[in-house]
Amino acid sequence: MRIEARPTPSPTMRYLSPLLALGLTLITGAAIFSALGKAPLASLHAFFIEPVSTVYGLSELFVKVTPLLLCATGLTLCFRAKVWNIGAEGQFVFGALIAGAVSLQLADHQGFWVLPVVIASGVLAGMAWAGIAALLLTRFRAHEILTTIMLNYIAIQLLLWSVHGPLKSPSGYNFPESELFSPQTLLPTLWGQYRVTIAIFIALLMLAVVWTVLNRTLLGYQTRVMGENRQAARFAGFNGNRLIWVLLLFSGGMAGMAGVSEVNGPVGQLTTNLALGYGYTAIIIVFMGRMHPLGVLLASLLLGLTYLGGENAQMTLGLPKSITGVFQGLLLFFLLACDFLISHRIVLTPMRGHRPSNTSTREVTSS
Amino acid sequence: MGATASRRLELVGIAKAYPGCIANDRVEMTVKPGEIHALVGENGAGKSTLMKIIYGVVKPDAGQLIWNDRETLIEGPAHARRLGMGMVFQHFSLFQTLTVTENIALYLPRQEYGSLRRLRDRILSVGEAYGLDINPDRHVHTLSVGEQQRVEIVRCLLQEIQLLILDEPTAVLTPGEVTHLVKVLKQLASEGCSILFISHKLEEVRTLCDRATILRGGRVTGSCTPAETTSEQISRMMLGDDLHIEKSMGVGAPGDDSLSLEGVSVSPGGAFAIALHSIDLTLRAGEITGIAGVAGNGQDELVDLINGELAPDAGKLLLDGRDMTAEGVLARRRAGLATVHADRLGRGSIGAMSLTENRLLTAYVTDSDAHGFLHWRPLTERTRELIQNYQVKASGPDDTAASLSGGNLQKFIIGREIAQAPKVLVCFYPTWGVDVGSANRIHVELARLRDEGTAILILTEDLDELYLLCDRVGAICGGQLSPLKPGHEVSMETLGQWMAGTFSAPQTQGVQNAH
Amino acid sequence: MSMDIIENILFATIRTGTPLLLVALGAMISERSGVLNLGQEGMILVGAVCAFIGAYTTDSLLIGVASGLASGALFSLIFAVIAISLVSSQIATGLALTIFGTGLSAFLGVDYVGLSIDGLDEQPIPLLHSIPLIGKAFFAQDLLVYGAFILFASIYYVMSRTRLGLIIRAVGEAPAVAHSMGYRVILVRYATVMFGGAMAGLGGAYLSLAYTPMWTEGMSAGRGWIALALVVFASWRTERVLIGAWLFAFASILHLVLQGFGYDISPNLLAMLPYLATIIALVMMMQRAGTAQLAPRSLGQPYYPQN
Amino acid sequence: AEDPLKVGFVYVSPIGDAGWTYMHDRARKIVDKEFGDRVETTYVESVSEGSDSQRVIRNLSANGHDLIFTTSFGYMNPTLRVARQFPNVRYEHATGYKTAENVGNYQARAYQGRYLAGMAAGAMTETDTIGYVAGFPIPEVLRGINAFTLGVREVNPDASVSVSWINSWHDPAKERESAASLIRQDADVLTMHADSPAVVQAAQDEGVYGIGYNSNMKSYGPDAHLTSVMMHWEPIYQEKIQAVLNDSWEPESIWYGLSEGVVKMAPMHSDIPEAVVERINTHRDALINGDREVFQGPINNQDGEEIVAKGDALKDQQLLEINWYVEGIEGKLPN
Ligand SMILES: Nc1ncnc2c1ncn2[C@@H]1O[C@H](COP(=O)(O)OP(=O)(O)OP(=O)(O)O)[C@@H](O)[C@H]1O
Ligand SMILES: Nc1ncnc2c1ncn2[C@@H]1O[C@H](COP(=O)(O)OP(=O)(O)OP(=O)(O)O)[C@@H](O)[C@H]1O
Ligand SMILES: [Mg+2]
Ligand SMILES: [Mg+2]
Repeated sequence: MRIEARPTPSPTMRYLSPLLALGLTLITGAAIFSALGKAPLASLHAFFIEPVSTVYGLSELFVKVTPLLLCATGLTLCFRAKVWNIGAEGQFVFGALIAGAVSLQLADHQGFWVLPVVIASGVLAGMAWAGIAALLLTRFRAHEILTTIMLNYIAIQLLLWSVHGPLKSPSGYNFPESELFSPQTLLPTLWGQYRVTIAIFIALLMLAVVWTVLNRTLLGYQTRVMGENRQAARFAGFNGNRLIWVLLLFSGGMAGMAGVSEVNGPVGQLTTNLALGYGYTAIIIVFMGRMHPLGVLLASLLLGLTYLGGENAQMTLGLPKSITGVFQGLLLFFLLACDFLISHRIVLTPMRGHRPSNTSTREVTSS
Repeated sequence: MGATASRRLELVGIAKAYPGCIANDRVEMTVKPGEIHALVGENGAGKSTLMKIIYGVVKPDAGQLIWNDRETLIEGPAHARRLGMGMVFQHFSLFQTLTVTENIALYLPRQEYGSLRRLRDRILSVGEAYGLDINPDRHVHTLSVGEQQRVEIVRCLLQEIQLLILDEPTAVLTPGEVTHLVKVLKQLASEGCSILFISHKLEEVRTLCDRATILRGGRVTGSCTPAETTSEQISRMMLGDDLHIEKSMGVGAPGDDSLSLEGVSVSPGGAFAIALHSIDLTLRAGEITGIAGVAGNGQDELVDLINGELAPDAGKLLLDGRDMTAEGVLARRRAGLATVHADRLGRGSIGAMSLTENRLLTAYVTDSDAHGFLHWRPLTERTRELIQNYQVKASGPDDTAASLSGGNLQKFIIGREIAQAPKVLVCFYPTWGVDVGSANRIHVELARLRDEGTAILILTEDLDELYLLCDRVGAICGGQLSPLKPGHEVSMETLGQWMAGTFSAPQTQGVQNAH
Repeated sequence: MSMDIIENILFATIRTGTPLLLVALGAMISERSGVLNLGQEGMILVGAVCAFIGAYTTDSLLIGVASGLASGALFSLIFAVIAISLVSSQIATGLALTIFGTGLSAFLGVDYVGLSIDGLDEQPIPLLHSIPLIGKAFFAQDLLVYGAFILFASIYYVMSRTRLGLIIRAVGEAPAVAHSMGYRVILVRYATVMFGGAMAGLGGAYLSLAYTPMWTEGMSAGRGWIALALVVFASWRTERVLIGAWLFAFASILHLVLQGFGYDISPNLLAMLPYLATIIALVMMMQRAGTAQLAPRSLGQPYYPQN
Repeated sequence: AEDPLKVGFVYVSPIGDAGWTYMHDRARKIVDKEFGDRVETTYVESVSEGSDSQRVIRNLSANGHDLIFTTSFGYMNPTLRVARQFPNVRYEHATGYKTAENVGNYQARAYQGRYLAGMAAGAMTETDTIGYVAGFPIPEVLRGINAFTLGVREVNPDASVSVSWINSWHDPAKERESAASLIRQDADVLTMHADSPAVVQAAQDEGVYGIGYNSNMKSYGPDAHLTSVMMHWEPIYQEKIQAVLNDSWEPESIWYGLSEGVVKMAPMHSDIPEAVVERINTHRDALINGDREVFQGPINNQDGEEIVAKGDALKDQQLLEINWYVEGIEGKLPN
């Protein structure tokens, strides 16, 4: 057996490899479950099927998916250009914080404009937070991976400071949380008692926009060139700094929107616990969806499911919550590993021709 | 022991296939002790691959290697070195951020590594013995290309060497340096060391080598004693009989000034960059200007500067009489500038993208609609035309750039730029790594463009190309530009001096960077 | 400010800086060979939990330290296989390692949360520890802190004085060239990644055995990321890693110090300090020199030998 | 037989071996055993207080649970939202302040224990400086700090309490670093309001005294451990489950302390002089009998102004809203 590079990447494997990865994850998952003394099939059922077997479950999947998808949509463009924005988490938090502050300000205002203003403030705040990283990158060449991570921590501290201080509910017995937002500042839910809000449509719409930008516009083309080869982009005269700004602001705005979708959606107030790692999970989603809009949609559904599955497995099987992280990690590893098969193939035939014997030096019978 | 062998090296049925191509096909050849043996062949004939197999960098799929009369399996470069081989690679194998001594230390086997201080002394003494003086303490990135090659040779000579492999060693040297190298090689051969010498310069092969083996498409197509064979005959063996080469490109009819650099200076941008010292250069419509020079003497900077990627510290750049000094790449492209970069896959194209997308890399200036949307169908159509017009060997516009061979990609890129009907075209190494047939086609296209009134600047190391194409020639060295004179007024020798930094005009500034 | 307080602040700085130093040194070595491993956080956590489990179940701190070291190295092997052998994106693989490590450590540690062990004790070095001002900080620490000093010195020596260091640098500089000279690039990179893993594991062990002798989920608290930033800040130079680690450690205990002096600044705002300091340090670093040339030139780029 | 009553518990952190969630789970196990077949309990741990908690509470509700205990402050609003959709399910939320038709809440008067622990600390300090590592400046924590300080000053009017805020319920490294920093400021008795035993461990390592919280933390510092203020939730769980079984459940706010056995003290360290233990016990009995209150006048605030006059005591409502320091606490209250 031998591994060799394919002359051209295999299109078949491009589609097959995620399925293979999913299969391997399920098999490994089953093995882990049986190692823990649980029935593997029933466990997988509890993990992957049960959570979405009711309408409520499905609606909750979308509740979970909304912020993930919003963050991931923005990151898709960034990562295509190899602008490594690891800061969706901070942009999410800052967007949520500002949208929350504005919501509190507008608690007594009625009118159709209130909600758009709230949304815009969250989006702008996300953009501003990403803008810091853009400034540091374009002006000072400080690496975005590191600055955005640091900004994540700073944003969380800002949120904590705000809910312990200026935004703390005056009637809340000093507990670190804000007043509940008034209804006109909340994103409308889609139907009934379910918690899915219109933000899911914004996410889907933006996903379509990203698809169009990537495939049909010069901006998308420039983004892809940037990602493939910065020097070529520079040579061609693309304004790299401007692109970095555009991409970071866009993904910051999307993460800010995700923040709005969460605080002005299911949470309905500012609390200390808004940072649940959506921004980090979105990064996995983008890689899992291999930076393709449709892939990102599928990946966010799958990862959203692992969260619900993790909760359900805890409730029905008594498994620890950390199993979710384990599953996500495995899935990503398998996916990355299987991608090797796109560019390489395993050849099972023995090597062509004969090779000299193993002895390194041997007399040749001269004739 | 080497002296007693009748054959230093013999190859029997060496074969090596890469996915998609056969690089070496049952190659047989013999090298005698003390022989200078040339290996010639067109681009991609498999010369480098064969040398790498001998040196153990690449494992052959089949075949035997006989070293000093014993069949030997080379386990790797370290093993090859222990056997007494040394190799200077086509693309240098030096670590830019390490010092000369450190580089050489890495090359030596562990037991020979010793202390860096002792090694330093040995480097100095070997250098002295062969007239290859280098400063062992300098970082490699501060060395000129010629000096880097000296480092490579010196490190081969530190051991008792029986076979020295040189892959296109002269491609990057000034004529003076070539003369010096030849002297060193002859001295080595006289001491019994065999030399395997790859070169595209057939004249050089004829004066230096005792024996030549010709490769074509991975196969040995003949061998000869170069001194007794004409270059013509060797070419035929390399390229086949059906080759037709246009011998003359005509001359240009200079018109108005299209592009002028006036006293342009640039300070080095990084540790590996060269400063440009007050460059004056004027390109005229309908004329080809050629600048010779050894790689790394400021050509990159000059091209970047004209293309707009590098901002000058002083001086002015005029395009069609308009001051464009402060404008970026895009504005210059809009004003009619086109550039072909030497770094085909690094800058001129994007390996993983389709040819259509690659055409767009510079054609976007004219080919995207006002709202920034792209319409792929017409773009694909235009790419198809380009592929046809320039006889690019590709199955269609959807092929990736990486799947094209070097020569074909170069034709594609040059075609792409020409299709935009530029007022000024800058061509950096237009035929680098391109075989004779394709090179000729590119030359013809450039001459045609010139006749249509484009001002063309060519930067090249290939003096034959320079004299063939250019109306005016000059050289660049250490970031300084020599005078530009009509080709027939500048002898090869003068040009060689210019390339080495000795301009006829009295010198005021020292040339620190190159030498 | 009394001498006593300065002495104590120095002491706490070195203690707090030790896990950062260990992790950053490991990360620096693997980056020197051209591999950017963003999985530090995950490796620290796995190291921490395994060290704790090892020490708790065997009652031996030595075994604890050893299991932290070994588990970090083994865990990093996942990264090595995927990012080096299977030439996957190092960034994606590193992030996956962090996510997986966070989950896995929590999973392994479920039954150990809040259990207690006797942590590593301080072992003052006779005489030296009573040097005024710095004696306590440098010579009255626990064995792992001394271990970190020794590791630092050895790494400094190896990287600047030995052939091994030269090879690592060469591989990070130009893997294809190193390969053509007969160096086993893949092997070197596996080794440096696993060394990085072992160091991160040791950093984790320090957290769960010495710094706070217990296991808690997510106890690395972002130290892996900070260590990565430190490496850039240090421009891949061993001695600067040490200084960076101490500076950062000082910034992160500063809010406790200030609180102690009764400064009335919101603890949340003070808690931002280390992160702000990191950003500022990065910016200053970049202003001073183009890092492009300081960074190992093949950093983050997969290499697959072709023959 | 009748179907068992299904009782759900939602925890904010892993159960672990000590701390807040550990004590809730310990209580769950006790009632589970006590009620035997009549009750079946379920728990979900590490439920973050964001939007996830609402889903978990709802899932428990939809799964046929009849009574659900949500054991962290951040669950208050999610609990209320779910409760609206499931009028037949009863909810009990810990440490909050809102109720609804089917939502009650419960708290513990931990401050009573704090007061007693403060007495022990005041008696044992030699430097007259006591360190207090605290999570967030919310009333629950401030009550504890104030009560503790009152206890300290009861036996040692010269002593003062330094508070170090870590802004986290659970960050052992920070807790430990804070402890170290307090020791640097001369503190020789430490206590904390956070979730891990790191402070007691630090006290043990540094050779000072430490006082635990939530569970008995003696094992984390056998030499250092003066006592612990322990939270035993089982009386509340018993009562509430029984009420549902009896169909007599009411949505009320209950606040139980020493008298109901919800707050308990761990055995005192043998270093504490007999007389002091005596005195602590006397105070404990007085608190249990209602002969005295922790916050009974005269109490001065930090600036020396009298807040509670002699003969008066703070009302529950005032305690719920407390946002000031009593005399004897060093440093300013954040925000
Ligand atoms: N690593 C590789 N993978 C795939 N194909 C390769 C590889 N290296 C070389 N080849 C192919 O093998 C053939 C021979 O290449 P080689 O480099 O030996 O040519 P060459 O004779 O040295 O050419 P040149 O004159 O351009 O240096 C070419 O077609 C080349 O594309
Ligand atoms: N590293 C590589 N990996 C895979 N394929 C390669 C590699 N290098 C070259 N090839 C393939 O080998 C073929 C020949 O490439 P190469 O660039 O050497 O052409 P060539 O024979 O030298 O042609 P030309 O004369 O036009 O330069 C191309 O189809 C190219 O795709
Ligand atoms: Mg070629
Ligand atoms: Mg070659």
